Amino acid sequence: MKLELRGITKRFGSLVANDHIDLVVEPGEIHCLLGENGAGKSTLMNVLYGLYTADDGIILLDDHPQDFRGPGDAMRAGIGMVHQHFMLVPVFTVAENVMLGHEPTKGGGMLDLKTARERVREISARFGFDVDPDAIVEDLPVGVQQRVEIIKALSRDARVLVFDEPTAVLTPQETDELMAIMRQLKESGSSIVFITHKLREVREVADRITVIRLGKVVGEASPTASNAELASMMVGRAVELTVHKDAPKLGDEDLVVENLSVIDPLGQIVVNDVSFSVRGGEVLAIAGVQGNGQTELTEALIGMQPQVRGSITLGGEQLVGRSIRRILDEGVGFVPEDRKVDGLVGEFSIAENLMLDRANGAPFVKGGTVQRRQLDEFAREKFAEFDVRAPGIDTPVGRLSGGNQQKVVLARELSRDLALFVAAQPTRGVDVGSIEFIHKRIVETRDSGIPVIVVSTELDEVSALADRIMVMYRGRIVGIVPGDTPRDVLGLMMAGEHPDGEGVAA
Amino acid sequence: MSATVQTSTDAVLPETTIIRSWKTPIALLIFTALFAILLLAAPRPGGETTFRLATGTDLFQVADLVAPVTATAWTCLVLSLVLAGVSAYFVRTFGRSPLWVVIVYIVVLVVGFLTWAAAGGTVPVAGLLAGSLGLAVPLIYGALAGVIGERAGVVNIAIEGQLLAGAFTAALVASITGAPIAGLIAAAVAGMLVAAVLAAFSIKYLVDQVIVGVVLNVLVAGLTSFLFSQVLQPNKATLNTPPRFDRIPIPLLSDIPVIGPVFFRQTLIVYLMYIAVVLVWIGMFKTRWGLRLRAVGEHPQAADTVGIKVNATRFWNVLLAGALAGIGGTVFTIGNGIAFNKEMTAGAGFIALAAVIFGQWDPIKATLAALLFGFASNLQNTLSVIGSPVPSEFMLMLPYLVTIFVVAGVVGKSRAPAADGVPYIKG
Amino acid sequence: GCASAPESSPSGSAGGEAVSDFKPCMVSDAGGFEDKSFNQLGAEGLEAAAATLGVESKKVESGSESDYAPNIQSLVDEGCKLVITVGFLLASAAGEAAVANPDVEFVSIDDMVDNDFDGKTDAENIKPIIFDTAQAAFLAGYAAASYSTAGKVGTFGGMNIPTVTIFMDGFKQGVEYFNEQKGASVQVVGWDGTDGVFTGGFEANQDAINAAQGIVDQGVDVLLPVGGPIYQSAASVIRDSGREIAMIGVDADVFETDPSIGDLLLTSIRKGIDVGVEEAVTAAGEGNFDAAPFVGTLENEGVGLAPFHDFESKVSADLQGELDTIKAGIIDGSIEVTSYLSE
Amino acid sequence: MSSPTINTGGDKITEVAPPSKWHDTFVRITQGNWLISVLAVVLALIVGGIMIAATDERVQSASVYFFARPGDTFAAIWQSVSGAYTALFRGSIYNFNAPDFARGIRPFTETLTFATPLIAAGLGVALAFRIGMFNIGGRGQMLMASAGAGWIAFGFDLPFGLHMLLAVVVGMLCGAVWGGIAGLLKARTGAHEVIVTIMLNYVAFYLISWMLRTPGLLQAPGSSNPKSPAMKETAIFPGLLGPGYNLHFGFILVIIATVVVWWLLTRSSLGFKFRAVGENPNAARVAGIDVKNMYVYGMLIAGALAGLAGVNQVLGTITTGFTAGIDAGIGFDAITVALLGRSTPWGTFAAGILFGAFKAGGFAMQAGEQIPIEIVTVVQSLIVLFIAAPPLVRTIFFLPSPERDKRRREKARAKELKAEVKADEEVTA
Ligand SMILES: Nc1ncnc2c1ncn2[C@@H]1O[C@H](COP(=O)(O)OP(=O)(O)OP(=O)(O)O)[C@@H](O)[C@H]1O
Ligand SMILES: Nc1ncnc2c1ncn2[C@@H]1O[C@H](COP(=O)(O)OP(=O)(O)OP(=O)(O)O)[C@@H](O)[C@H]1O
Ligand SMILES: [Mg+2]
Ligand SMILES: [Mg+2]
Repeated sequence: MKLELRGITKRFGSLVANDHIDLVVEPGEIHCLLGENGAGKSTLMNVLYGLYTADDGIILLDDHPQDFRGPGDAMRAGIGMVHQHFMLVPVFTVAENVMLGHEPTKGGGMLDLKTARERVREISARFGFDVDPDAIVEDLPVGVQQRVEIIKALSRDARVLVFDEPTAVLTPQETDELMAIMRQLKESGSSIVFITHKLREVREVADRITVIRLGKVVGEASPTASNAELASMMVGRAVELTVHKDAPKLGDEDLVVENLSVIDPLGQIVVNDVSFSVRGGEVLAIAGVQGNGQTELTEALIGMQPQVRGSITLGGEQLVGRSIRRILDEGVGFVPEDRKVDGLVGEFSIAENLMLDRANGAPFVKGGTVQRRQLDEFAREKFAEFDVRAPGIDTPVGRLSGGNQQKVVLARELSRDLALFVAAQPTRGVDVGSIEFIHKRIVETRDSGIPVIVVSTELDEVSALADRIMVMYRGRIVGIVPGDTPRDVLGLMMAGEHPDGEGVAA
Repeated sequence: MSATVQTSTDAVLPETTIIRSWKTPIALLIFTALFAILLLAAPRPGGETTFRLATGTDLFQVADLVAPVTATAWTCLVLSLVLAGVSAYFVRTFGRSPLWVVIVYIVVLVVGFLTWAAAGGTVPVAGLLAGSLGLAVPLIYGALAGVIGERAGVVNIAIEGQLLAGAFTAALVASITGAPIAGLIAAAVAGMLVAAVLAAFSIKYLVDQVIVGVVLNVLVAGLTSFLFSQVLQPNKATLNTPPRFDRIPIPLLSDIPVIGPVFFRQTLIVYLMYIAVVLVWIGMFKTRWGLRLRAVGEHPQAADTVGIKVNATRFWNVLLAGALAGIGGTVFTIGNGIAFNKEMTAGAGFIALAAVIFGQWDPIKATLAALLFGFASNLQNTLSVIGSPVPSEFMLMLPYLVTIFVVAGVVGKSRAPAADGVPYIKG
Repeated sequence: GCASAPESSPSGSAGGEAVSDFKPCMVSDAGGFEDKSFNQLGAEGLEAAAATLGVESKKVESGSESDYAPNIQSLVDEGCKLVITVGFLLASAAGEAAVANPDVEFVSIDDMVDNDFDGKTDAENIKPIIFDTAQAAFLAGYAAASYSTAGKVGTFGGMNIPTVTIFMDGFKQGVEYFNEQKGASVQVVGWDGTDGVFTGGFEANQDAINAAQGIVDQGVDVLLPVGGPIYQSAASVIRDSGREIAMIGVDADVFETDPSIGDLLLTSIRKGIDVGVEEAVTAAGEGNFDAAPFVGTLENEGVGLAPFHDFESKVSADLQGELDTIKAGIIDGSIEVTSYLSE
Repeated sequence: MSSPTINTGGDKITEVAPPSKWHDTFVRITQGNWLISVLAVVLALIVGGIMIAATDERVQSASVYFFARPGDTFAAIWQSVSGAYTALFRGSIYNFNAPDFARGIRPFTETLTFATPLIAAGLGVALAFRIGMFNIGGRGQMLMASAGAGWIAFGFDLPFGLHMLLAVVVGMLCGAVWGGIAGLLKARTGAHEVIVTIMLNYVAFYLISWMLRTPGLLQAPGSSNPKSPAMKETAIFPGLLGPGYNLHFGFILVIIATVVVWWLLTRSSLGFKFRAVGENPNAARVAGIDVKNMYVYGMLIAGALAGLAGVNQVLGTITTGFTAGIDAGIGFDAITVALLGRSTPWGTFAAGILFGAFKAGGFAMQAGEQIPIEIVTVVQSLIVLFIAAPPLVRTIFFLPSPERDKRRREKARAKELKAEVKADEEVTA
């Protein structure tokens, strides 16, 4: 099916998120949309999908203008979308999620679960997925959830498929699988719009590339364009894509983790008997497929996990059993995986968020009173230093884009006296420009002699930052390998295979 | 090209271990200890307690159960100790104590306590149960309304107002028409009207649902009281002398000993309630209606992206909930043939709200929670009739204290629908 | 409305023009004037007196106890010459207002307004009207015991407060007197002299139904519900039980005020609030206000037992005679009835 | 403009109130929204007027012959409604029938007197809102505080000042404990504070009822009524304006309380943590804030504030002894007050005065015009509803509204689009 967007304009108040955007996607084409955070990609796709009503412009499918009142219309017209943030009901089963909105029923509105399961199995079989229709979605790993989204779109015979940043949460293998699926779909004549920040992927699958900046189409690029070319087109300036870092100046074994296990509220052992250590001045990157215990491991380090066995010592001090407050006071800096949920108070201003974990005493609190003057001064300083793009330090953090929110978190954590720095997915969903900045700051931290732990599902990031790489699988350490270990070896380790010769040494 | 990549869903499921929560056995042990102290501090030697199982009108007269006080009480104490042990055993081996242990424990302890408290007297078991059900009926309707609303993502604090509007309208319409059934229908409509205001303000105007709910309660209380003193009272005979629903014994079922008269010699309102509970449960978990209802309450955006009209779905379900709560209000007036009076629901809506949370947003569990509250209230009453050694005010506190203990000790945290109380704004 | 207009447009304010500037007013307690109990009776007394005097009267309801003083104050501001406060809860507010407004006359119902506990009413311009209801309840207790074939009679109240329990006290003593006289052993369920069955409020609600049910389940065949409209709940339970259970009304002759349950009423314990108020208001209106406390007793007909009405044929033939004897005994003091008033 | 959102579910409680800034409130009141607020009040008064007129006997009897002489009906309506609202004004702001200014302004002092406990309890609810908790337990907290303060005030002989101070402190402590129970249970066991506070209201009521009828506890000696003795002079709040006025020292305490709560929420580190927990408990926890302790501290303070309302009742408003009805429904009114005040301290203060005015005026309306006091409740709740929904008010008064403009634009666009679709179809056909 041919898709054409003509002069789409969408405003949010005074902000023009989409400014007369034209886009043509031919049948059987994978069309990539590139652009910085906030460029307007998701907005455009939401207009296409009927979630937003455009202020101007028109959508044509096979040259017929469409009038979408809601996603229902779009779906009926053959548009399917895999959203940036999954649109799955976490407490429903796979089959329930897939059937939602067009449920097969027996008499009296009773759900026909059998038919729904069949449908899931049938589509799964077609693409070689192994998805249990009766599994509860929230129990599934992200990669599988993504498949459920795809099954959902396909179960309605979508002929135009939109993938909005689907790979942000996938492992390299899963990404490869997804791209294989996209090719398969393309061969069956579907048109595909693919949004991603990862240039490698773009060059791998795209037939055509459209770059959007500040709500406008800034041009088309060919899949053969270099990373640097694409990046500069997106950002509007040249971007440094590799991180410069010198050989580590190793210090003492500051952080020692021994026989650490973490048990989740359901009684599952999510981190299983893990031992490792990190020296001052080195970056230990923890790689692994999402959901293999990395998150819980970092949370255990900061004291967020209630059920922890084993020992964590930082400079000789035992951290297990201490409150988060005490651990923070020991000098642990922490960038949580989900900044909106765990890192920031959306309604608080940038300044207030910068003092969030220092609300007890100096420098911001004296005699139980918040020292506004000190705080504002500090905030203005960090605002400039971390190049936060916002109207001012009084802007509520919830109004910032992801990249800028992440900068606020980093600014807060890196401005304390640190003995350990832990960053989980520091650049997830962040655009290239900001990634560059964040990586630089992490390396600076390491160079100042602080042990750094970076958790990332992004192999590019892992390779760029790590002095050593620790790969986790099903809660255990598969191995700890040097930072320059090749991608394919890491990929195998992430699937749980011990690389020959490289044991659990180092 | 090979696109067949196998991803096993269970491949990444981690090993499990047991985390034990000792809260339940500890709570049970504490109650057992309290009971033991009671028995030791105020023994009632020699007496007998009669449990009257039959009511006067039963077809099959079941003989009374006569229990020697000391022996029975101590047996129950030992049993409750054993049950606390069983609970501890379950926690040790499986990590948690099953619900049935708690239920059996409660029954044992209540029997023991009743035997002790009523020494020398008679405990009318059927009356005790019937009274519990009677007190629970409006709570159950209210709780169902709360469950439906919150499952759809709308917090319904206005249950109290809906009950009150139902009670008022039922009395008024039934008095005018002389037909209780007309009152029932009118009450449903009145409940829906209140719900419509809730829905309109919270869904259309995005006013905070809690604000609207709280304010609606005040508004309905004010309106009904105003109309009561200005309109109903001066014309008492024509406007506020509601007829009552007759009790309809269900053939056969009503002849079952003990349970029959309690559950199946009831008014239409109660039978409708049985149906409502079952229908809401089936509807919520087995039908398209329920799937969509839960979807808009859990993840409205996801529902929107598959073409479900989130706000319309919420609107109509809030209305449905209002109708149920309105019907619940009829219990206060035409259910018993009592004239309407100012603020006569006396906080039942809030108790129903508590039952919703206590019942973890599940229609059946919320019903059980409401029944538990009804039982505790009526136990209080039965004990004060029998003449218990405790001052009446402390007896009157009993249901509320029991609720606090249960919520704090047994239930604890529970998870609300994810989008409960969050308005859905489309871009 | 397409009726024709009246000849002359209604003049001035509603109702007839007041002939004098005497304005009697009344403040209720939180029960409100439609409680089918003492507030209502008080209001009826007020209206009767106002009609007799041909003056305008005013009534205001209180929602809670912080309303009492402001309500009294606003009535004084409205130019009321006599303010009647209904219920012991208003006593202290009435006492204070009486001291502050010596030119306004006050009537306090159900309380002596002795806030300083010196045994005397606090102000010269306040007239307490109280009722030794236990005397009438004594008769009711005797009648109930005599009527009962089950050997068990029951009572329950709205709240454990003296104006409620005075009924229960008298009732219990009456039953005990019957037992003494006849060598019977009729039991009282629901009141042991200090504590008993209470619904926790004065609403006719499920709590009241359950309280009544609990007592009915004990096998009583006479039931005395004390407090406002809770008798409706009791009536509902009695009808449901399908048994022959008689009920006793309180405050007014309920047979008259609520005929719908007339067939259940053995009798009623009358508390002549209406009469007391009417007399006090009329006297004051005629310029004869006196502050001497009025204590309603059997002797002055301030309290009494209503007729048996429908139950005339069901009670024993001698009963009325025995009751008359007892009444005389109570009046001459040979039979002692104790209550909080006699302590 | 956002308002607190409470989720009754589990412990997942979110609050989306703006950072409380006096400045913000001030701007909100003086600009943008003042018109909506005024119109909301007007609208609520109109609805109230309709109810008054509809149930007025004069109006009813005149409307019987409406078509014969409609003037009568209108006159009657005017008479009943204007009479009612004049009485409301006379009772709450200024009594122009009074002989002199001193007496004429008395109603306004009454308004402030009634506002006093409403503000205190309203602050208790508002503070809890800001921590993401819904404190329905004002009634219980007030009752316990009244009992505590009353017991000190009638049971001890202490010098003036000290006696009062001790009574206030003990009363607030009792309220704090009662609120703290709910906070503690929430923190330690996860029990939902909505359930617990509702239940504790009843427990407090029966507990106080029992103490009031038990000699040696709270019952007045020598009396058998369930009522406490009068408070001793040394403990009673002194009047602020001398004899003839009821306004007492409690009002000063409440102003202080408002300032303290304002300072607490906007300037203090504790308040910062409270708000962080209220807005995003997860992030607060990760930032090392002890969320559970915040729940406990928050409910302790909220309970103390509600307690201050209870103390006001026994030491200021009803000093002649109290019963179990001493809370006078203020604990529930406080919720509406806090909501109307958008959970900010000064907003609550202003809302409390508005409600105090309605309360004071309600008496005059009832005494003068025989209009049931419930009409005030109706008008009050309508005000809150209307203020919360500016689009509705705009629609009713035909004011320009962004929402309507947007709808219009959308409609126009839809039309355009249809035309285009049609044209296109003609082309392809
Ligand atoms: N709901 C909204 N309300 C107001 N403004 C919005 C809204 N959604 C998006 N915007 C604005 O539209 C712009 C485009 O946002 P959009 O989400 O489309 O960006 P994007 O290109 O998808 O970015 P990302 O790479 O981060 O996903 C944003 O900069 C933002 O300012
Ligand atoms: N209510 C709002 N008002 C104004 N701008 C908004 C609003 N909500 C979102 N935005 C804007 O939308 C943009 C994208 O927001 P979104 O919620 O998509 O963040 P995100 O997808 O997590 O960010 P990122 O894609 O950068 O990781 C941001 O630039 C933000 O400024
Ligand atoms: Mg985005
Ligand atoms: Mg996007």
